[in-house]
Amino acid sequence: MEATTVKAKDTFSGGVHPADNKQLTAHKPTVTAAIPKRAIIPLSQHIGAPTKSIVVIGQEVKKGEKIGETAGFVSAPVHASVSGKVVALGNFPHILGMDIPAVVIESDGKDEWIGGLKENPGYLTLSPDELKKLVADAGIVGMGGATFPTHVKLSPPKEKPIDVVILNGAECEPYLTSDHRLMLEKSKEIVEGLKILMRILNVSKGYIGIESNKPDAIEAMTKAAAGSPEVKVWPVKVKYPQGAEKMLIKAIAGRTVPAGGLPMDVGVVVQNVGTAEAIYNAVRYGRPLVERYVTVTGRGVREPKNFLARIGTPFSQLIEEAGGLTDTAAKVISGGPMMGMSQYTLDVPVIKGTSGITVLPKNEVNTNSYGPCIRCGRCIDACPMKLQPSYLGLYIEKGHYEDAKAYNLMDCFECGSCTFVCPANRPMVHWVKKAKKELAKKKN
Amino acid sequence: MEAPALVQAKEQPKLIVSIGPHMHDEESTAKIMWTVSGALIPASLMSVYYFGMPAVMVILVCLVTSLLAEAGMQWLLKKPITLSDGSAFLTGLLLALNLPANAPLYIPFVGSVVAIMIAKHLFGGLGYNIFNPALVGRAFVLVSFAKIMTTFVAPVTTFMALDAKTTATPLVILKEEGIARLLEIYHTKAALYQDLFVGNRAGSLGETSVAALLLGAAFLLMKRYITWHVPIPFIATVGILTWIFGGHDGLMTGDPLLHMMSGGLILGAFFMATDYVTGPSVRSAQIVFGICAGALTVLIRLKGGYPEGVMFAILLMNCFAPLLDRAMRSRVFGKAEAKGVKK
Amino acid sequence: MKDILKITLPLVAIFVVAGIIMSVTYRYTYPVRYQAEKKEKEEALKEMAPDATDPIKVAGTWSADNKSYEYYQATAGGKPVEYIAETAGKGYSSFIKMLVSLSPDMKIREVKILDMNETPGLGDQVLEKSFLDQFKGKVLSQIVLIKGETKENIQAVSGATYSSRGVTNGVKAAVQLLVDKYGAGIKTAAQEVAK
Amino acid sequence: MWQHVLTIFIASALINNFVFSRYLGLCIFFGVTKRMETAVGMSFTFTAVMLIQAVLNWIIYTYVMVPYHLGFLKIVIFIGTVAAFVQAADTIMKKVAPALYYKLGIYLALIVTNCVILAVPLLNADENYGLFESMALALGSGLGFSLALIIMASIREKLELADVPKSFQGLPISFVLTGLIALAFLGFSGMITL
Amino acid sequence: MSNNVSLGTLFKNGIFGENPVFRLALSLCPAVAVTSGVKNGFLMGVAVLFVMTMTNVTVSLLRNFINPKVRIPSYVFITATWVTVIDLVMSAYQRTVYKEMGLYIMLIVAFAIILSRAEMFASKNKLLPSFVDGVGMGLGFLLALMLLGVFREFLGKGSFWGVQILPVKPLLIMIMPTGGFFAMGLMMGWLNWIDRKFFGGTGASSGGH
Repeated sequence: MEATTVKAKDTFSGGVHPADNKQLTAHKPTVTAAIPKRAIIPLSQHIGAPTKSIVVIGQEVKKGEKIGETAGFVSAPVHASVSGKVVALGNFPHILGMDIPAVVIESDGKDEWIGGLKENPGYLTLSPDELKKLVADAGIVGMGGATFPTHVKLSPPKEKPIDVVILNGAECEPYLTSDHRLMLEKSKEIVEGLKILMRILNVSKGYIGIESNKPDAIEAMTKAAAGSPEVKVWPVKVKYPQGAEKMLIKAIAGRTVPAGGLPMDVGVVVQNVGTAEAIYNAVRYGRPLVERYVTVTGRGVREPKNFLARIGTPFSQLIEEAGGLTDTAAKVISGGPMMGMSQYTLDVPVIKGTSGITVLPKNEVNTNSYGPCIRCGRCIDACPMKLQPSYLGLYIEKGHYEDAKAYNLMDCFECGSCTFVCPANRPMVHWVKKAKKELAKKKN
Repeated sequence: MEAPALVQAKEQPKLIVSIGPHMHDEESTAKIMWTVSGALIPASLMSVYYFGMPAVMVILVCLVTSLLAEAGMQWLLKKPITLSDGSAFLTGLLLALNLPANAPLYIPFVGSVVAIMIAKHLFGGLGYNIFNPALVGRAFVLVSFAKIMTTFVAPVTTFMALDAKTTATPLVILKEEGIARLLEIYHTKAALYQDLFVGNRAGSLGETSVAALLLGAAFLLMKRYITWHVPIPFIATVGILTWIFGGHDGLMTGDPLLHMMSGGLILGAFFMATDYVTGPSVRSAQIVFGICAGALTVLIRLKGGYPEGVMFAILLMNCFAPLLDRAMRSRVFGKAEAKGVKK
Repeated sequence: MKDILKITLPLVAIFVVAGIIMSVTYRYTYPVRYQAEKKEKEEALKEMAPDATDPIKVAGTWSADNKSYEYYQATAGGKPVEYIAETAGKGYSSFIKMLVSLSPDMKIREVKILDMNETPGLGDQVLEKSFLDQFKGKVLSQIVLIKGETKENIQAVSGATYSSRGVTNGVKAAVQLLVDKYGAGIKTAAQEVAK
Repeated sequence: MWQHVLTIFIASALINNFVFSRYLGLCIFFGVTKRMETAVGMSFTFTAVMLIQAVLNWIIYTYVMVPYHLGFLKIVIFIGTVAAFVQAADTIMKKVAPALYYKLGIYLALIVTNCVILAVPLLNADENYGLFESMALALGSGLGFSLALIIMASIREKLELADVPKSFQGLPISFVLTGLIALAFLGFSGMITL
Repeated sequence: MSNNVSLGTLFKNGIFGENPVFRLALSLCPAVAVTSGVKNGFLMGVAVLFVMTMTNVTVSLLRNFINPKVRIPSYVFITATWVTVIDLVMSAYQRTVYKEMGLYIMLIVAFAIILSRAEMFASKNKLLPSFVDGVGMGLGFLLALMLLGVFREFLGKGSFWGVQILPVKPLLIMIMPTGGFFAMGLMMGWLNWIDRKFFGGTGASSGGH
């Protein structure tokens, strides 16, 4: 994609500029992936309490039928993404790297929606509470990858009034283009979704933040939002991790989320553009979240593509549809290369938060061992949270977790910028994760 | 419950699993070290041009001893031997550039051994040393062999110069006999500046050619291997303070240009004060580091017993680097506001 | 009350005994130290003026750099054979204390460094005979430090200019003093040389 | 006169730094620099006590010991003064400023048998310094000592993470480190001749 | 420490196992300060040996006589007395050496090692063990100082006890303060290494008083 002529506005300090490689798929219109023969639908696709299965083996289900019931407020129901028969209940590989409970549905090929879906063209006249219930019932979670149940974000405590909603279309993660394509292809729906969000939160200011390296998306969204003066499309600087909530809020609203705080502390709610589209579908057509845009990319697949794929589609199927792995494919990542998670098996399914599958060939995989920290300070410059990752690394390496905590370990959101720039190849993110785990263990 | 193999890819490829990020910048420690070493090549060549064979010998002994000491120490400590990372090579080269050409060869030997074994490996090796190893090596031999280390030879133009004439460095002449004597030797200020710039003067190998050093420094700045935060405040402070206090006829009569181009300032400011390991890593602390090092240099040059203060200034600031880093830690994103909220 | 007594009495006893031990030691070591100090000085002076047969007497005190020093007259059979002055010069990191002896014709006979704390290896080269011997036979006007070759004057030790200057200045001050005091007849001669 | 006082002050803080060139107070220096807070607390306490001791002992030395020729008892008398002072300070602080006592009290106990404190009056007596010179020496030494403690503490925090060879961990490497700092401090030498 | 430890063990402990300088890391100041030459180290060691022994003996003799409430001041006073004695003697008979290290001789009074032996050992033991302990500790100190002195004087001046052995001064830095710290650090590290390697020890105390 051509470098942009769109003028980007404010940004944060720090950050890195990895090669984005988005040209692999950015111009490719989305294709609908085949309905998976067997959809593996994990019962936990979000942050919070896992759902409880409400189906039994052999049960016939329709597309959109609820198969996992919420087990708490911070939770989101799970729905069947295909129509067919439940053939297995058990632990299956999950992108987090472990086996967790999932429902396997064998498709009957009919792809029938469940009956009783209520279409509602006058959705904007519904009350905020009704809208929120629709969102909650549709099992919508943050689709940028955080997978935080959306209705929870939409229920801020009274003492924290919200006055700004931001849609996150920054897509700063290299390689991924699913949000980009979504913005081009479903711009109207996204704007409508934003309006619904604004209505739920009773907010009059809505922004759509897009990195300025996607001028076509900016144009499409601006066009879609033309009739809605309350919605503004906001180009932001191209820099990783511009799409992180706190960084985006800084760039667009000019507000700084306090350390350890949440966006709502400064009156902001951020949602992914994909989430907005899902919300629109849920509210307008009553359809639960059963499919999403997934980019399958990287030089490890033969034909990188953008897919509209059902939740539960195994990675192996999407990769096959993208021409299959190349001979040198060495690493399959769920998500982008910065924050995504590498997979040991292709049996893992697409879940609600899967924005892409990146396959790296051997020569792009860094297998060097790490060396001692030479204190070059690159990580300090790169850290968007203004932490000192070098010190975090040194402390954690030696097992001084408490000292790491004193160096603001808990403010790290593991964007990987430090590890990306480290000349000594030190695995800071790995250590931060480890330290957080150890500290949590100590607490219990 | 066992997971039945319901879905199976045609063949499961062997996949590499690791924790992200899965992309990496092209930089590496070795690349940085070798590039910095490379940036010192012009200065090394100039020193060979001016001091001939003895300079070659000093450089060679430093490099060989440093590498051997590194390998030996790592072998002794049962650590992997990492000569290829270039850090020992760089230390050796920097040390060589800090020695006079006429130094008997045991001096580069002792200096390198001290630099690598004591200043570097006793403290845990690369990344952990508190003081710049090359400067420790130099300070050690300076104190141990004070006389030899403060005797310099004039540049020669024949390669195999064996009995070069000893002479004082411009800074020593300036300190002990005043600017008038310097002008007597060089006739005009312009000629003096020119000789300083090109490197036609007595001094340590790397002290001589400002032009060659600046060339290397510009390359490193361009590659962003070093930043302006340390060297520019360092040199500027020296310039300003020597202008104010450096003159014999009262305040504001000093010659900043002369001071900025003399001694090891350019070498020290761009290549040694910028050492990642022994300097502060927070940007604001780096500026303070540079200013303080500059002030200490001037203090030692004008008031101290030694004619040249760059080495001591950097070593002294090395002591303070952890303190500076600690005191000037950047404020975490959103930290100040967090305090406000609590109130 | 009884307790306090119990604590105090032994303490007082210890104090008294300790006081006695220290006093006795002092009583017996003080003269030794005094004698040693005196002897040291005498020997040093004696070395400076080997021709003197009479005991060397303090002729007066003078001061330089706010510190006071003594000067002496050495005689043999009542006739002055040597004038000696204590002096000091500000060196690199310390005051260099010296003895300077002049023959009756106001030429330097000997310079001896008593005490100094200059940088080892650098400043302490002024202790070397080759440097100090330069002073021998020089008159006041010749005591000028030169960097570089010289026979007429004093050549600084290369690399130890500060310390060399300290010694030279100290010697010069002492010679000046002795010339002022005793060199009435010679002074003019010296001045002529200077011309 | 004042210039001399200033000279003594600077010389005792930097050039003749107690730790780096007079080798005094090493036990404390190595003992309390493992943590920054203790180093800072120690610095305050020591500087204050050194200053007070210098004045107190100067008075005793000048008005009692010199007139009565008791110079040879200076060791006993000085250490007695220090001990008495520390005892008194301990008692008074506990009553008057318990918060301060809680913070600095632990360091007070270390003072009685500490060469840094005792060295100040001994040096003053040796040099026959006047009151202001004595105070300059005490203050300069105190601040120089504090500087040494704080630098050392900050470096040791960094060193704690280093892969120091096993045999050198702890005291040996601290000694080498101190040697290197002393080497750097040589840069100050020659600035002032006392 | 109980009385059933044999005197020989006690003696050996002072010199090796609990060497005040290298093992207990006590009283380090003079170890660096006066060891630029063997002779200085030796004389300092002798002074400490004397004070150590005499203090131990005195405290042991008076242990039933001193009220525990005032024991620390008393011990300090006793130490100060013996330091004064050795100070006066040294200043009279060793003029040149005294000029260099007089201050450190006076500061023996503030040595933690002496007070701690008085408090921990002599005040609880009979005369003979206290004496042996004092001599052992003092000798340990003396040996440590001499070891450092030999090392530093040889490297720094190329001589031994003032007698020039080498024609040159190999590493002048070793007789300077910097070198003192280096020597001490390297020596300690080396002894630790020997201890770990051959005796399975854990190295010296990590510092303190």
